[in-house]
Amino acid sequence: MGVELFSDIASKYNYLGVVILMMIGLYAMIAKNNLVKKIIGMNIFQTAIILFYVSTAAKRGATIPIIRHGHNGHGHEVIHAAEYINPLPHVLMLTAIVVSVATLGVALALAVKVYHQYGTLEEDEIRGQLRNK
Amino acid sequence: MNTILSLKPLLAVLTSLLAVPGIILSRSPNVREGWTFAAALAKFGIVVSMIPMVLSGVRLEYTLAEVLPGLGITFRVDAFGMLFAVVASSLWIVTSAYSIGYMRGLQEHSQTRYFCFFALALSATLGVAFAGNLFTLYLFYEALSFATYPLVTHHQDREARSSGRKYLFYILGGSIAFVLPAMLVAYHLTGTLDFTPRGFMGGIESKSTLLVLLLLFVFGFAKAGIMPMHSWLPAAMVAPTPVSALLHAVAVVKVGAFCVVRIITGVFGTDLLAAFHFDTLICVIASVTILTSSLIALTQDELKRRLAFSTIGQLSYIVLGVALLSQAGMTGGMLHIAMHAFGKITLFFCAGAIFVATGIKHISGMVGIGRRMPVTMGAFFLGSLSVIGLPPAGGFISKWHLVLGTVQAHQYAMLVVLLASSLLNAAYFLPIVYRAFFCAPGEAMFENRIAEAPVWCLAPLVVTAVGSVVLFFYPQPFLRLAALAVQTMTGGG
Amino acid sequence: MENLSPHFPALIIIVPLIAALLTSAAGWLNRRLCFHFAALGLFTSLLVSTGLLASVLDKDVILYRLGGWPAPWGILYRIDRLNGLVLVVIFFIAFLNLIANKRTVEESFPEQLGGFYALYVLFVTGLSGMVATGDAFNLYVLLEISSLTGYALIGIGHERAPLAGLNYLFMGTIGASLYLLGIGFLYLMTGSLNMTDIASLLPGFYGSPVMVLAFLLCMTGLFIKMALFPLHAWLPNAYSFSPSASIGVIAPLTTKVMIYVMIRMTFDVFTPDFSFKMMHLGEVMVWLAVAAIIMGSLFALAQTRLKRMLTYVIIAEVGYMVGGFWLGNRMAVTGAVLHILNDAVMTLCIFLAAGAVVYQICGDDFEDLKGLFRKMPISMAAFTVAALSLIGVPPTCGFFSKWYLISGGIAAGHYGFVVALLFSSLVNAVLFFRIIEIGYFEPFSEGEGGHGVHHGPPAMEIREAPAGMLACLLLAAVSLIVLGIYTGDIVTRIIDLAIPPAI
Amino acid sequence: MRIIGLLIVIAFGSLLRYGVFFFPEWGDPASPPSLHVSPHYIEEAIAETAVPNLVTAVLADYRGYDTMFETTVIFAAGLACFMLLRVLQRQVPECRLYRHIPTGITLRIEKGGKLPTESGSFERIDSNWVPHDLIIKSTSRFITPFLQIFALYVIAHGHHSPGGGFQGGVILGAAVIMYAISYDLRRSIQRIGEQATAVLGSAGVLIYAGTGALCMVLGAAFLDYGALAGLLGVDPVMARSHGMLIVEIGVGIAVSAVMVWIYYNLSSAGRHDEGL
Amino acid sequence: MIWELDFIILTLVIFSGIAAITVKDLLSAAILFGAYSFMMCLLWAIMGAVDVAFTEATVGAGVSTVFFVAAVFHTTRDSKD
Repeated sequence: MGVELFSDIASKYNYLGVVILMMIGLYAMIAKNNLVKKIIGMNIFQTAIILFYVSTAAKRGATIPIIRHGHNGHGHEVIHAAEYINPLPHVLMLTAIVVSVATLGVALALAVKVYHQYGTLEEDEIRGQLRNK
Repeated sequence: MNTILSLKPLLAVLTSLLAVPGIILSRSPNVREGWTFAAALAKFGIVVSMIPMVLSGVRLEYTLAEVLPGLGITFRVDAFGMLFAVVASSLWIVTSAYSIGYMRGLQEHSQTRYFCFFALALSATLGVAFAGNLFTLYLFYEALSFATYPLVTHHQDREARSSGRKYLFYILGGSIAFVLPAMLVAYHLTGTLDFTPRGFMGGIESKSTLLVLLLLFVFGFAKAGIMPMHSWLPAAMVAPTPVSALLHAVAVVKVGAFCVVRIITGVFGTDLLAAFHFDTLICVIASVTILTSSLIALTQDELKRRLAFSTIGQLSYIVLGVALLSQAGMTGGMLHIAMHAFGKITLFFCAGAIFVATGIKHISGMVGIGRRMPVTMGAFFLGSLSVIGLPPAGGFISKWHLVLGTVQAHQYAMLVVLLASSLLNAAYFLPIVYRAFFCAPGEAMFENRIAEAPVWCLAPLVVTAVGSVVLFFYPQPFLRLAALAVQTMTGGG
Repeated sequence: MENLSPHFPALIIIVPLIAALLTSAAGWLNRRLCFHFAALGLFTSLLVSTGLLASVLDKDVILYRLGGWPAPWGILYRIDRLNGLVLVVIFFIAFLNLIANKRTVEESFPEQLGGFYALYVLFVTGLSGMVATGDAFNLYVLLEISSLTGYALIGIGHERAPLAGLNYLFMGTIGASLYLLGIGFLYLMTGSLNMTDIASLLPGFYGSPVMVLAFLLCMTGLFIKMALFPLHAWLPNAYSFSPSASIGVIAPLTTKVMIYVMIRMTFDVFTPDFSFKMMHLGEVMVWLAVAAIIMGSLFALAQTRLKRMLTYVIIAEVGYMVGGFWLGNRMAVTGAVLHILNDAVMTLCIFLAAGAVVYQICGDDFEDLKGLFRKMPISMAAFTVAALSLIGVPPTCGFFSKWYLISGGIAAGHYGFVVALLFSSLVNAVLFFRIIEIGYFEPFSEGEGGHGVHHGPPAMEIREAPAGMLACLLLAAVSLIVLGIYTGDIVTRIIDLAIPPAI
Repeated sequence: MRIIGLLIVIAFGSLLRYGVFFFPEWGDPASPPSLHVSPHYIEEAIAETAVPNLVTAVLADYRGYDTMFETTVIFAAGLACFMLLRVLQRQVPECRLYRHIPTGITLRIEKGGKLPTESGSFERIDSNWVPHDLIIKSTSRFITPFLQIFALYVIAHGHHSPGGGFQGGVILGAAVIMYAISYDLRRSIQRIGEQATAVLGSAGVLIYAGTGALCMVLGAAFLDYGALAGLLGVDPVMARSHGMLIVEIGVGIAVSAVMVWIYYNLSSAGRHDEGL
Repeated sequence: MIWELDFIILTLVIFSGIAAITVKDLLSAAILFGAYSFMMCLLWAIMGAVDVAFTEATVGAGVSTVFFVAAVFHTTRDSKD
């Protein structure tokens, strides 16, 4: 059992890294008090998912997904799928990265606005102010 | 029995609805009241024009829209619905006249709104009368609740608000919490909600399910005022008297009783009830209400409240009569819808007329008032005769049938209940009349110069009082309708 | 150019997208054009979606290959009866709310008209795209579009809006990310992103715990987004502080579209077999929904401000649909789908009415509403119609969806759900009649008990809302009744045929 | 909160950990993602689109529709930041700082004050201005053109090497941002105004959507660049490649403009007055 | 793909992630987040996702960090956690 577990971890340590990063990000989002910290946590959470997708694309013994000597389709050799890494998750993750930076921009804009309104970024202080009002 | 498609039921329902824009947009009060009268007369005309067909055994049917697969807003005119429709639409004319006198006499505010919702309430009432299935019945039942809320709370003061709350709480609570699930379960079990003369629940075997459904329906239609769902009724008496008169003596409460009767006959069917001995159960429930409410009525000093408790008792007569399941009992129950309506509306009109003329609400203040307002109190006397069930008033006819029904059904306990309650009725009505005519008026009476109420108030109550006497001598139209209805419902000859 | 009808599925998304871009540009060049671009875009989409619904009624399913690539490789749009209907609702509501709130937008954002309208139209674009798409990842991208614009539309409000918007953003991002992760699990197991393709590959993995996880992740993500009970905390603040113009489109559409997406995922991706029979989730979900309904209703009772109270009503309504759906029988699912449609229009109507009131009296404390029936009779009449619909009174449409939901509950023997629905109807009755009562009764002084109160001129000069707002409000109110009356047609011609026969 | 958070996180993590047991091995060439849809891209992309960078081919063509919305997301973020932060009412700042260039004396002008009349040799400076920024300024002046050229290269060469509209656009935007940081925000806004960033942002997305719509007008599906063959004078496969270039340019424009726009609003909290 | 390198960088990523959310100073947190993004970008480059890595380098490590810094400058550097 122990050996099995170890070999399982060894062959999937990347996914475990994903899980750990997600836990970090989620923890920051739930437990942190500072809004910017929460935003950082959110970004870590998102990048963890991106890492997950990129990991699914990995293929042993394959190279980056750019066809060699393939200019304009004149290199008429047969291309084997096993030679190249799966490009699809990469494409998806480009989108996800862009989404995460867009979310980041909006989140920071909101955080700045919150700061201007309450003079603090700490959630408990803001809540205290709201309660006192 | 053949069924024909006809637009008439729809028209009858819609007439007063169509008058609403006219009422709202009228510039002068006279034009507005003109609309009200026009709609009332048109409605009555349409309803009456259907009587011959109904009596000849034809059922008129119209489906407005099929809102759910196999379930539509369907109107179907049968004898029982017809009976109720005639009562409601004829009394509307009278009440409209009375409203004009009362509202103008007291210079009430927001009269346009009043007439508007009055018309809406009438539409809903006829919708209930002509409903062809339980769903349509529910629809118009709810519509009636909402249309009457502004009428009940017309004064818009604190008292009106708390009464309005109570009213909605009972009526809406009953319909949403009890009737709606019961209806859905019924639909789920049988796949239909169409009223049939012998009921559509025949296929259900489980006694407990039936019992629960029956109780949910009977108590859920809180407008019927069966105890303990009655306490909205006295509270709702804060409304202007014409509202109390038409809605709480005629339309609303009768709609409740009508619904209960429909449930007993059209949903469960007499055979089913008899087979499971539910008839006795309903009889007991009704008789408890009859006796309790009569006893409470004795203790009330405010005239309208006393009338309200009397109404609660009288409604249960209807339920009791139909639940007897005997030929005469059912006829009596149905007749009582009409007879009681004429009697009770007279009483309410009188209460209103007294209030308009003197501002007095309490019975203790009415000592000797008969000398000042002989017409009003005379009408009051006739009305109370009718409600008590003494000749020469229409109430006697229905009560006679009821008594006969208890004998037919061998429910002698119910016979005792009926007689006892009649005595109680007499006990709480006749002293009023006696003191009004034969006791010396109090000090206050001499100071104010009191005369009869305005003619717009007086004429309607005279008409209805005479009406209830006429019904004693000539009850044929209602009797025939009731007899026909009973015949189709029990299937016997 | 001659015949665009085959391109309708693409057009419903492209037209508002381009309209949004033009609106934004017009905001810098000629501000008066903004509203016209936005309205024109949404109106065109409304027409196109209606056309699409009409053609899908006889064609069953319309597929559209974006970029011309066949299914598993390219992105596919898949319009069936169900989402055709939802699309029409989306554009109807968005258009109506846009017209109704023209004045409020112009007053609140005089300099940023272009920005506001562009965000608004983009939000609608995102929602409609989510509904139409047949690709699980494309759904995520569109989800993010509608979410991002939604955060902004909420965050521009007053008082606590920025904070509420930020909280919404955190929750929303977690939700969307969980969905993305769930799709990632699916992709890892099947290698495909196309919904139909995944569904066809799925039977091979029915037993796999990864599938179960994927399902749970997707659903949890969507539950956060639709504010199902324990995950609802972001909604009340976010909705009650945002401007009327944004809330008028966000409140009716966001949760409903999310519920549609849930339905889509369970039917078209995870297949009903897996979702209902293998997951054994139904019981849990229905109880969650019951909790949502009851808690939403109870919280709503505790509120003293109109808009805030309505937000809790929304939470309860989410419970209706989720519960109905997870009951899993035909009746209840029909009810859930019907309720998506009805609840969207009801929420629109009630929020438009609330918006009109707030616009006129500049506040939504219950105390401010006194005597409103006299001052704003038409708005309050529409409010009453919407309230009746939310309570579930025939012939308004709310009654009929409740009818199906309760019938479904009875058919499934789940009486907890039935009781919860009835309870919530009663609570809604209390809630709305409390308001109607306040609006109906004039302010009266403490000592007065008698009748025939004499009414002086109102203390504040409050008049009926502007004509444009009123017209839209009335249209919404009328459509509540029309929808109710045509329930039979909608169910037999659209919903019945759209629900997979497996249920 | 901490403990609740920890519990939720641990529950979530262990659930995922459990799921990982049943994953295909990492990097397994026989895992479903490697076998089902992606082989088509790898094997056919070059024949179908004539683009060797598979990521670009899939991004801009097979799943070009996603990418259009990806650009829209960025644009929406720009709009959102603008709506949330931008303060358009012109308000006089508390105090302004001016530096007399020849002497290096700093003038502090309180609210509403006016500058001395011979203001030609004054420049406005930020409140956190540091005097010794010669190295930074010179470096950025030196780097910026290269950065911009590199950005254009990345956009244009995305077909053959890593990169494309996004990466290039971000670099292009970063060049402007760097300029704004090393000099000051006002000067940067003078050069590339807010209006320009906003309009370019929508124009970029419009190029993308417009290309797609053009294909639709030409009778093919939305974004089916093959339809552009007649217009571009090449065969459909090449037309796809060219179509991708067009949309990548659109993406580049949009992304760079929006990045700058977001930066403007974020760095000055919407006042467009003082930046970093 | 060299798994040893991959593993080391993954560890670094995790540590910089933890550091970014634990450090008290927000500006440091922003910079650490930049480092995190850069490590992540390296990780992806090793895994063969060149385009993703490129994007992360420009977007994650570049623009995101600038946004963070800009926001922190306009709010406050202090944080209680």
